[in-house]
Amino acid sequence: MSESWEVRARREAVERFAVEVVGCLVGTEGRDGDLTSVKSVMFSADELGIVASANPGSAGYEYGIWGTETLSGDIGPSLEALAIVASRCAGIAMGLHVAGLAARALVAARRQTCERAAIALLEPPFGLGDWTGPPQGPLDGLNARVSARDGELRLRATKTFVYAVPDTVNLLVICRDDSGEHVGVLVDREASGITRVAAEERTGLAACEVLSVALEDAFIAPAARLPAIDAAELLALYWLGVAAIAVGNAVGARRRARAYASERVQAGVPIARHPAVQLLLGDADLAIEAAAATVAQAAAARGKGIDMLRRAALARAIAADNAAHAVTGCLQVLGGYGYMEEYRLEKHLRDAVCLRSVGGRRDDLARFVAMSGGEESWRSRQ
Amino acid sequence: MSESWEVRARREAVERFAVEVVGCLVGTEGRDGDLTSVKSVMFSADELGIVASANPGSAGYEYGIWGTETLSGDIGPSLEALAIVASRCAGIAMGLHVAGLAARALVAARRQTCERAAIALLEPPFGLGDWTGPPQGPLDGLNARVSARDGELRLRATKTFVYAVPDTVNLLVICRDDSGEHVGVLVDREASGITRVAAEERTGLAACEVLSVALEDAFIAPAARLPAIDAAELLALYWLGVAAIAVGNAVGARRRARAYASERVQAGVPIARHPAVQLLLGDADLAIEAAAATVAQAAAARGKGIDMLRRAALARAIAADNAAHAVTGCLQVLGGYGYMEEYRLEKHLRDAVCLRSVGGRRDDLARFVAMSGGEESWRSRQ
Amino acid sequence: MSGSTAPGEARARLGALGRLLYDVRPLTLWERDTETLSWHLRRYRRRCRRFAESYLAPRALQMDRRPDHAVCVELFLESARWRFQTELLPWPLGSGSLKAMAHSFLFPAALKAEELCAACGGLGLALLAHDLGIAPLFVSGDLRAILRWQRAIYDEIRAGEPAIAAFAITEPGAGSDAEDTEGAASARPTTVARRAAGGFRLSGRKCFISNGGIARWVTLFAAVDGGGFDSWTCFLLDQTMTGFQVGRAERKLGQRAADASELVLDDVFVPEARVIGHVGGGWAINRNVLNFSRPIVGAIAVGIARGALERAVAFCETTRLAARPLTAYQDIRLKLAEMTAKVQAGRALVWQAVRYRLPFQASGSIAKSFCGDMAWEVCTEAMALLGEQGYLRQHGVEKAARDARLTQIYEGTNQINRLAVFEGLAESDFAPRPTRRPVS
Amino acid sequence: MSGSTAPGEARARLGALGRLLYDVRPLTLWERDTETLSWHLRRYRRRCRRFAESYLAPRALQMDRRPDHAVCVELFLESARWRFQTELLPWPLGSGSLKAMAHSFLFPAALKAEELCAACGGLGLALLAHDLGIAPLFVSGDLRAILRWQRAIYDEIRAGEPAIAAFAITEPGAGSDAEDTEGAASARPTTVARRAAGGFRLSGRKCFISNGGIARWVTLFAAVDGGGFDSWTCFLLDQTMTGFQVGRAERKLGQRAADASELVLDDVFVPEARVIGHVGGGWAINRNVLNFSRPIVGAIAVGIARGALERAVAFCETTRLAARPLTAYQDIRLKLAEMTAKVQAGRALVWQAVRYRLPFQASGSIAKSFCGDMAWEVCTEAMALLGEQGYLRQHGVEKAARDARLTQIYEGTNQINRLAVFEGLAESDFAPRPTRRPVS
Repeated sequence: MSESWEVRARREAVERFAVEVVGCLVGTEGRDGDLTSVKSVMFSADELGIVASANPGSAGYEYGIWGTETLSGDIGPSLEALAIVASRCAGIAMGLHVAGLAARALVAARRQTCERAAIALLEPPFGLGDWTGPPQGPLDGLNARVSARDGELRLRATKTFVYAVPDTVNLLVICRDDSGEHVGVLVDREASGITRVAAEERTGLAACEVLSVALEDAFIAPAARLPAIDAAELLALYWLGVAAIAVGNAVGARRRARAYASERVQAGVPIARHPAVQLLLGDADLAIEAAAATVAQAAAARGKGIDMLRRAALARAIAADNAAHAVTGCLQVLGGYGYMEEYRLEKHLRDAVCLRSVGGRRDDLARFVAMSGGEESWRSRQ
Repeated sequence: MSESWEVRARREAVERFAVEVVGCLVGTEGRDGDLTSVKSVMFSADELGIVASANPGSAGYEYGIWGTETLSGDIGPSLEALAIVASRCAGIAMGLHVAGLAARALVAARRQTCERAAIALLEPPFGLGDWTGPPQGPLDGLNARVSARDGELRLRATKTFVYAVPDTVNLLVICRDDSGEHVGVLVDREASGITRVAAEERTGLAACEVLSVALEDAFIAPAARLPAIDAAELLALYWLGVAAIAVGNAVGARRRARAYASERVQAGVPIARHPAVQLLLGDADLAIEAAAATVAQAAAARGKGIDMLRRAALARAIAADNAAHAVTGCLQVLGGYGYMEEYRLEKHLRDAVCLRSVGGRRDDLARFVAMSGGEESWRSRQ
Repeated sequence: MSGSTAPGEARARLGALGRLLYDVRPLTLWERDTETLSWHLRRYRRRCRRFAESYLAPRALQMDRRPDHAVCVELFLESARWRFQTELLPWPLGSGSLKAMAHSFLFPAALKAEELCAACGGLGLALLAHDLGIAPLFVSGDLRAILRWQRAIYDEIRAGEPAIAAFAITEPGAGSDAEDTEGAASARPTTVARRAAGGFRLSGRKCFISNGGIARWVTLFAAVDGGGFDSWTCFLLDQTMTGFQVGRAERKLGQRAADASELVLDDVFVPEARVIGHVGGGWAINRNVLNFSRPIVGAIAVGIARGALERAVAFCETTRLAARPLTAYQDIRLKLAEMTAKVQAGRALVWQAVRYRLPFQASGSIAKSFCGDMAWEVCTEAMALLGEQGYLRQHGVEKAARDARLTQIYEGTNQINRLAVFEGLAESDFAPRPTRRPVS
Repeated sequence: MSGSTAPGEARARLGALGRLLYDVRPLTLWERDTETLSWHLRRYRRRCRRFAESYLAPRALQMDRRPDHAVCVELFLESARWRFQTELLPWPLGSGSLKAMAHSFLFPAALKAEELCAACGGLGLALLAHDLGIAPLFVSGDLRAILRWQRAIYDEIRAGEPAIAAFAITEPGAGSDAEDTEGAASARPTTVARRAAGGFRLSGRKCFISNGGIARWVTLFAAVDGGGFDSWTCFLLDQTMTGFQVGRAERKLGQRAADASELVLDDVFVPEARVIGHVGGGWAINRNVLNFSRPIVGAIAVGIARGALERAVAFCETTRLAARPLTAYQDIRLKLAEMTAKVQAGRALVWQAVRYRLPFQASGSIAKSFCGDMAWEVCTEAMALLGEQGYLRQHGVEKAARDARLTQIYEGTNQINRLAVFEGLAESDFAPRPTRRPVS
């Protein structure tokens, strides 16, 4: 299928960004590269229109990651951009993902702003709650509440694993209002009750911040409350983005492993000629391609409500697992070097094992998928 | 995406055929149902236009499985039809697959005939030969030869695991001619040197015949030699069809397991409410959806030459493995009943483990995939 | 100083003591493992293998094609002549070795199960299910049951009669209830015993009973006087009793040589003397029988997997690709080595499970579920290794895969067994914190 | 007659002997496994655990964050006081138990490795790598090496000195060559020894050397006079030698507490007396050291996996979902049971591997590769069980996963080890047909 030149040009811009800006961050010394430069990477992303913001004048407003084009349904380019960036650094990609998604939610709520936001959706311990009941939307279990009391708006919310970029200003806390509808509330990132898990205390995704929210009857200005929000769509896009990042991360690991296998000579031939190495790379290929295909199908066949959620849950579960499997195989290609920081395979692996849990445990997703039925797969792919 | 009514009508016809004709065969007593009725099932498939023949007057000529519409590229409906039939009986689907594919090859070679043919392509021990060399087309290793000698055409070919329907008349033996090009030669199915592996001596795919070819300098009438054939395309379509059948077989197993899980009550609730069962079904869902997505992506992005082969190899490897995993999980849902012939899960499993090897070993396919490189997956999906 | 880097040749460049420490003997793993056993078990393991290779292996494919009760009975008698069917009592009551039994009651059974099932999972099951049928008699700890019934059955066998036993717990539509605490707590058994003058009257059905169609003796569990599983009581029935009928035989995916039949009880009178253990003690007997038998199911799975591996190796040695045997290829070697490691892990786990003084719930369920999954994996990998040849019956590999699949299901599905692992360790490994050591 | 179907309560409905046969004691698997050991090993296992929990566990997270040589040396000395660093010779030369060593040379080492690494894979490696450094001295079978050097080192240690040893085979760009027959046959070693008056002069580099930065003694392998790996010779170096330098320390994914450094040899003179074994005997020593050490790597992997499992259990007991602890949920129970089974299988395999009279190539590679894969699986499953919490350092689970990943790589990648399994069995299990039994 032929592509338009715009699509190609956009992809090339993302690739340049990934290689030149993100690659530069990762290319420096240190376990995860130069993390002090993350803010400037985000600045470039804004400048180059890589990521959306909620300001109509910004470069990425329409065609950045989760820009307004995705409101009308075409999410493929955003997912592809996330994967391309993730092939260099999954942490940066995760930051772009949540920043773009928050911008999209703000735009949908007609809130114009240049201030970066992050989305606080999932709750402890595993985000999705208990799945022993009949198939329901996984968001039925959310406990966060915003309620009118004594003429004031009060917020009560516990959220964990809120991903954010360092220059985040607001958190968009998803909760229910008195009528039971999902709404978003903007909370200052510096508010008390919001804490940060240091990058050194996590396995990976170091370029991205991880926040926790514990708000107990916080007072909320009426303007901070956004209108009703499609939380199910938000969650589905969140999962799909994570899935794309997982695939991209694995593609990056494969790139490094392939390069090593074709350069490293043993017994007179490149190790890429050894069946043992071919099997590792081939297994990685199978895992990556199945994951990529699943994400692409889920993105293309985007439906509504529970069906869309089911597809996204499927994609996140498959992509993250397959990607982790691929990355560990690629690391193995390098043997001892794969285990050392400087070859960066270990970074891909650390990020990959984190991504396996982002947004929910695989078994919970699988059970949700089973319980939400779904048509026979062959038909549903049409 | 909306479908045309023709597409829907065709699918419904295939579904009716699968339920009423194939389901009837499987629904009878015996390990694999009433195998004596396979010929009449094929007769119905012809009548209803389910499968293509090389006769322009036949009902399935254009829109049957591997009908002429697939010459212009749209192979999705053929794959879907195979999957639908396979959800009732993978052996019948395999028969339709090879019959249709042979018809397509004959049409491409402008040979009009009502006689059913089967394709003899792969060679012992594993069809694909040794993969230790640099990435080449897997067909480079074929040993079968047709050569002009003393003014005659002589054929020399050893082929194994040639799948055929019971009323097959000819084998289309793929070999090289003196100039090294791939050509097809039609050989009478009753010729000496062609033997049959009885269904009882195989694990599954019982509704389908399995033939072996051992021709040593057989004399060939000049008319039996068809013009040059795109063997790589043939192999790719063969793999894709097997992949679709594997997915369909798993969908059928899942249908039975879901029905059982929602009907069987334990401790007062249907076992579908038990997390252990949900995990089995959810795992099956993930495996099936990833497989289906991979096949669909490979079918949609059909390229040429080595790239098309790579995609098809990927799809066959992933689909057959995932499907077998899904089927064994579905069988487990039924516990002891799953192991008994009458619940038919054991038939799905027998067919599934066969399909894991049809057309090549998974590890050989994986190594071929690794060695034939391929672009970065995200881009290649466009 | 120049030479090869092959271990055998490199070893020659060491001093005498160094060579002594470097073991490069070309022994099979089977022989190596056998060497780690006591003298008695070593001899016993070799005897099991001889029997299995002489009598079971040659009949394996044919009995898979066409199961035949007569052949099973004949093999049972041959096996009895080899003293394999009366081992749950020591001499002079049976043919078990008191020394071996005292040291590890289940070790001989584990060795036997692996060898029989390496030759044929179906015939192996048919011969082993007899021990399972006998097990309630001694597991009950009821000396009367042991000295009266078990001895009597063993005497018959030693007299050359086919006094085959079967174990009947499973009821239609309630497969896993009888193997699981939670399932049992809420389910109602459908095979029931009513008290009658001098005994009980039993009615109901049991299904999937191994050897049900050829057994003369059946240890059967029934609920008494309208109770639940907690009222379960073990009865020793024989098939000549009035009202006792063998129902249909199941046609199954694998282990086809072994009969699996339905048993139908239509108001069968069972005298008091045939109650095994106490009335109401059946549930405990059943659970403890499973503790004893699940490690043996693990051994069955190991045997089946080993059989598949050996057959795959044979195929790879004799099949050529581009003029070299398949075993010359690196990818084949990797796969064979991986499968070998899995089989060894399964065997080691089973052997460890039979080293505990007594079997207990967690160890049996661990061995059973791990080895069942392992066997299915190894057998399907073996099939895949052979390519499409793998699904041809003649190589014996696809049969092993079909046979292996049952080990994930019987004696409780692997899911039920995993829950049993948790239950068995709920007060130790999985007990709430304070009773356990702190974690850093 | 009415009652529960829980095992403990059901058991009460049995007679006295029946109750004796039904083991429902709430013992941990650790205790059960310990009970199967000899008296000496039982005591030894408990001592290892006490040491690991007292000294390693409390330092695990901090040493992962910020590796510190001084802490390692201090722990080495403490470990030496517990007699853990001089065990490769029996009393009075070392602290090994002659009885235990005679029975199974490697069993104590396997027990020690599991316990240390259950507490911390990195610190465990740091303490265990010393034994690996010492191993060539006795594996060479060179009595001079044992009585002169090994005894001298042990004397230093017993005198309270940090006489840590390291084992140096790996060379830059040739990781797996030194671990594989085929690789070695065609590759050229880059660390070379030239004969000189009274000894040899060594030049070259070794990399990824565990304890390289803190070891005083290094058993190092070099090719002699331009030969290949077949000319490899083992030398005992000490780090005070002129021209011997420690290069950069690697920063790695896990086992971070353990140093992995480069060693640089710039024309280092090594006197004749420090040749271990014969000149040209190095390759055989190296291969046989790997036979001895690979089962221990298996034990390291089992320990790491067990540590992850224990930490995951602790998390599930203390974390609540909808007011119930996670351990109340069926899906969590299934997963914990499955992980438990895998760890048990790994341990059983290692224990079986150390039961052979001498280690041999196939058994060590089987244990190493199986347990390495198992540990990575179990640790990543443990991470997944905790959800996103799993990647927080505080729970200790993600560290276990990072630590585990190395066990698939060092002492030969698992691929190299699988080829070693094949090679080791090429003349037995994988020998061409005629020498083997027929298959049905």
